[in-house]
Amino acid sequence: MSDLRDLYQQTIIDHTRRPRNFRPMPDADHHARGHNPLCGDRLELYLKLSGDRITEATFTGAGCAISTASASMMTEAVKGRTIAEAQLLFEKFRILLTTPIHENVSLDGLDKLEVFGGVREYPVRVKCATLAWHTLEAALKRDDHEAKTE
Amino acid sequence: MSDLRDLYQQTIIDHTRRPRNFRPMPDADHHARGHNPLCGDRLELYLKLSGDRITEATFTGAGCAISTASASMMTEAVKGRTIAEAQLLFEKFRILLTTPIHENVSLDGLDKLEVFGGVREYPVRVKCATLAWHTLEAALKRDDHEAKTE
Amino acid sequence: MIEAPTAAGTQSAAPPVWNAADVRRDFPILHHVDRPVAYLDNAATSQKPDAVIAATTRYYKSANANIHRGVYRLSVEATDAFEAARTKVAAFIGAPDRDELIFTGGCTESINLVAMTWGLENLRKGERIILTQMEHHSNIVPWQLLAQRTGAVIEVVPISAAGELDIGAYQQLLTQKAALVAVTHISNVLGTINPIAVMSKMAHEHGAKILVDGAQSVPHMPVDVKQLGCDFFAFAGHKMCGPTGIGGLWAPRGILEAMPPYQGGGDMISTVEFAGSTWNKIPHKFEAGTPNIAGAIGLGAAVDYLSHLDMRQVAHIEAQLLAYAEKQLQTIPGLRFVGAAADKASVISFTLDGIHPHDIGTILDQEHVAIRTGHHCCQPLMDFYHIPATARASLAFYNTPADIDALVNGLRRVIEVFA
Amino acid sequence: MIEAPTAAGTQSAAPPVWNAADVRRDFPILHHVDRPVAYLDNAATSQKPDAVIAATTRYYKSANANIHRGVYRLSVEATDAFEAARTKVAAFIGAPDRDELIFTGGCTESINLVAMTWGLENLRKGERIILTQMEHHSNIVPWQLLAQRTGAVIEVVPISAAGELDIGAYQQLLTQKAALVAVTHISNVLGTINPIAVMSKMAHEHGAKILVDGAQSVPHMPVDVKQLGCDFFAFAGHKMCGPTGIGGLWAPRGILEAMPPYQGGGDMISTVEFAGSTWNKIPHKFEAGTPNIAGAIGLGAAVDYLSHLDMRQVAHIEAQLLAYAEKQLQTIPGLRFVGAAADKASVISFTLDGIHPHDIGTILDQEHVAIRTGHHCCQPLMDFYHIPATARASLAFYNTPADIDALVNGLRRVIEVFA
Ligand SMILES: Cc1ncc(COP(=O)(O)O)c(C=O)c1O
Ligand SMILES: Cc1ncc(COP(=O)(O)O)c(C=O)c1O
Repeated sequence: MSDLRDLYQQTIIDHTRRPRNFRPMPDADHHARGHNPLCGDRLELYLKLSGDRITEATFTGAGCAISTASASMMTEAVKGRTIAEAQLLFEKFRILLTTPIHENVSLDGLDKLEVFGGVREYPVRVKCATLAWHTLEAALKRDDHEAKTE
Repeated sequence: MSDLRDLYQQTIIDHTRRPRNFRPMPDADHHARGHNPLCGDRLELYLKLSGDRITEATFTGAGCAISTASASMMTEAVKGRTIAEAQLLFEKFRILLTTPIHENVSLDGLDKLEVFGGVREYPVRVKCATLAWHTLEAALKRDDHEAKTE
Repeated sequence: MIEAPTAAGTQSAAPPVWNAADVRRDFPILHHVDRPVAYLDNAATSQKPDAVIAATTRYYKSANANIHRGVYRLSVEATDAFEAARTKVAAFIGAPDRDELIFTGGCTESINLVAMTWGLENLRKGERIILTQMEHHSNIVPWQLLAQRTGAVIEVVPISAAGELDIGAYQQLLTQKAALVAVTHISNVLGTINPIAVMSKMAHEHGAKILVDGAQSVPHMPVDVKQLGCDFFAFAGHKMCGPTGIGGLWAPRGILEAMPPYQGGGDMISTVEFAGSTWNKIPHKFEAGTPNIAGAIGLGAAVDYLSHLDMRQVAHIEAQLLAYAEKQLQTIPGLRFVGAAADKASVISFTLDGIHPHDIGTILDQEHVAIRTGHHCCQPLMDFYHIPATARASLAFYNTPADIDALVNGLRRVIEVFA
Repeated sequence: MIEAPTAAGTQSAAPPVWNAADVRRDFPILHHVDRPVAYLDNAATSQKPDAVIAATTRYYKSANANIHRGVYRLSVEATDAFEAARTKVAAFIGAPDRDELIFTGGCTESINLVAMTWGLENLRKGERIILTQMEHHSNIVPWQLLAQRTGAVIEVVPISAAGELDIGAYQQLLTQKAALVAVTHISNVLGTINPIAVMSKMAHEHGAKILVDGAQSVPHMPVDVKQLGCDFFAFAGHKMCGPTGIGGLWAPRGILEAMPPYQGGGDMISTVEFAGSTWNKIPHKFEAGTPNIAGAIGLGAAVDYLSHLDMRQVAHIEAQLLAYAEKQLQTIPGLRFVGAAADKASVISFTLDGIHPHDIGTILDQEHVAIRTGHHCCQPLMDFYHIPATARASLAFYNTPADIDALVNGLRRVIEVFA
């Protein structure tokens, strides 16, 4: 059995208890809702863009530790990146969560997001960690539909 | 295991191959149809009465050996009996078919019908043996509904 | 720890209670070597005693044949075993007539069957279907689908903060063209035991029929459909020590005979012609095709097992466990119970301040404690309490004070992780 | 006696065949000490290999939990096992996408599901549902119930005396507002293998959808829904070495996604509010409530078992047994075969002059030979042949020439009794 602390790393606990960028943004350029029907997690994501660069990202909502920390750290990670860069980051993040640890893929650039590597051992929690990212995708597509993990 | 000949007694085989009173009766006083959906047996029963006494009984139809022989022997057995006597006979016949052999009930008067005693060992065949009798009941009630064993 | 219950602790009328350790020995999964778990998700599904597993295995190994249509011995034996199971299950819920017990795939199917037969035939536009705020999705969605088709209207009996039905409001709703009441016997989230006998009487006074969702009651208390006075009673085998894929529906003969069939197919017919078909008598009219034969036989064995334990004893033991659990859980800082009905079964929903139920579930799992977290198929009830989810520990007679201690210790660990 | 089949007897492309004695050892009931029986009622239900019985037992003893909703390990494992079974079963029938495989209670339920969802949504008054004279009641009655509700009209493809579909007449019927064709892949009475690929193409040329009842084909030949080209494919687990109470329905994603749900309840929803609910994605949209988890896992094991044997080999062995049986039965005086299609599976219906099938069945049972007698849920087919019933011996790959010899000897005894 894996150690609990692999999942609930101190960084994750910290972001859950004091989520960064946790506020609505009334003048957002992009906005989307995310919902994980399994656990009832709901979040709203707000983005401001300059050209194709994300200049600001905030969120509100209620969710589990993993989904809240993931949203918090995502808003930090994508700020200043272009849309393409953010999408690449999500791709790497997804690989981090779902691919056996010894595969030889470069996950350079995930930086702090690597604390979510422990989620790999908890397949039912992958959806919690990716909810914010799915919502980001939806927001960037200006998709008015809710993002859902299920 | 019981011997097959307990079920297919020579009398039964004989009545199956040459059923007695096997003809329609266009001027019947009473008439009913019987149907056993499980095996597809169908028969039609015709009665003539004088007062409450059955003076003639005939049948037509197609069925298995047990149901055909039972119909044949029933038409013989009820001829000359009153309705009440025929009903009592059915009651005894039913007991013969369904009650363990050592029970202390008088089945006097069944006479030749006792050859159906072997059916007791074959519960799924009880319906075959009683189809003609159910049809008799229906005919006496002037019931236009089909008699069904199921 | 509470003492293992003894005969001395029970009412004099009740038979002496059994020993928890003996009962646990009947359940192979509870002493599974790889991973002994404090299994506290009994409201989702129960574990299975050896007797049930063996009954289905025995059927496949020595008596497997299709039923109701064969003249050969194997088929006759299979038919007899299947029909004997019906007799047992009918008796277990107090059905006056064994032909009134229809085997279905589960509680959900039982409710859908009623909606799509009795419901489609009897519900008129504008007539009311009365549900409650605490219903399971399986006792909500079938009525929504029916309402869409018929124009019937759904009304909801509100509940108090403690999780008890507002019977005054129920009375009020009954006066407004109520055709059907569909209510759970025991809430799978709150544990509330609803006053069905009273509610049936009130429904009938207003000419409404009443369906009871017994998924959570049959496994945990003596049930008698005559005493409940309801018109339909639905339940699931897998929650009462039986196999998955089998459940039951009871209704009185008169109602069943008047109902149109549900699914069409083999066995439910009397005659089939392309010009039209006629139906078999009950219960077969509602059992189209090859049924879950092994499942029914397994459910029969489950009922034998539970009857042997005695459902009064089951309820008694579970009440003791519940009292112990509530007392112990009160020592956990930040723990809030969801549901505090006066009449309550052994289901405990709770939240921990600042910690999401999902995280509680994951951490408890690491501590070998299995509870359920989420909306428990009761989203409208979550909406009522303005919470996305709860953590839920649901007890069965084979649980022990040690299981509860494991839960309590696990919760302390949860709080530590988030400290 | 024919020789036990060997690799030499098969096409060079096929893998070497297994030994009949080895295979029989896998089926506990075939060497049940009390009563070894020549089991020749495989069209009604198949026997179960140890691997299938053990898979369900193992589930109950070590992994039993409810699925799709738990965060704890036991529930995750149960969910994984259930979904792995879906993947296997989908692959076994050649489904391009595992999410297109819906678990149902059996073939009958699969057909009813299509009738009450796709059918209710798409069938208009006066439109045609095309059946055939050889359909099982389970592929007739659901369409009659649908026709009653929609005003659709049922048409019937006639058959020849040999029991083959009249494809010219089918072509004709397709030109008359045909909306749906519902046809059996293999007749459970005649053994006729219908030319589904051709019939699908013809149906689609006329804008009709086609449902295939695969209850008798999946257990006896390689099946690939893509090659069949059909729109719906229904089948039953219990006839293919799997448990009772589980079956499957396949349809392409596009059709399934456009279909309204069938039963309402837990798991088939995405969100539930009293104001309205939204549906889960496929396949879950069609699987309301707790499914037959152990049944699905058992069916997965059955599919593993059959795949290991190789369905081409199964078909090959059964064809050899069929040829042997037909040759031997021809020596019985007064025996008439019912069904003589050129393309025929290992189902043999027959009558004996002057002896009712019911009596044949009873006497053969005494001789330890289990066959079925009656209308086999095909009353319209019986009406076509003007017979009330047939005797039917239906073979499976685990049967042997000795089973057939027992049948033939038993029939001689039948004739003796009636001599
Ligand atoms: C051709 C055919 N269709 C449908 C069915 C019904 O399937 P099930 O046994 O799953 O109800 C059967 C078997 O009884 C069958 O032989
Ligand atoms: C109150 C209640 N009703 C209905 C159901 C659904 O029953 P089933 O599991 O048979 O689908 C459940 C369990 O999930 C339940 O707890």
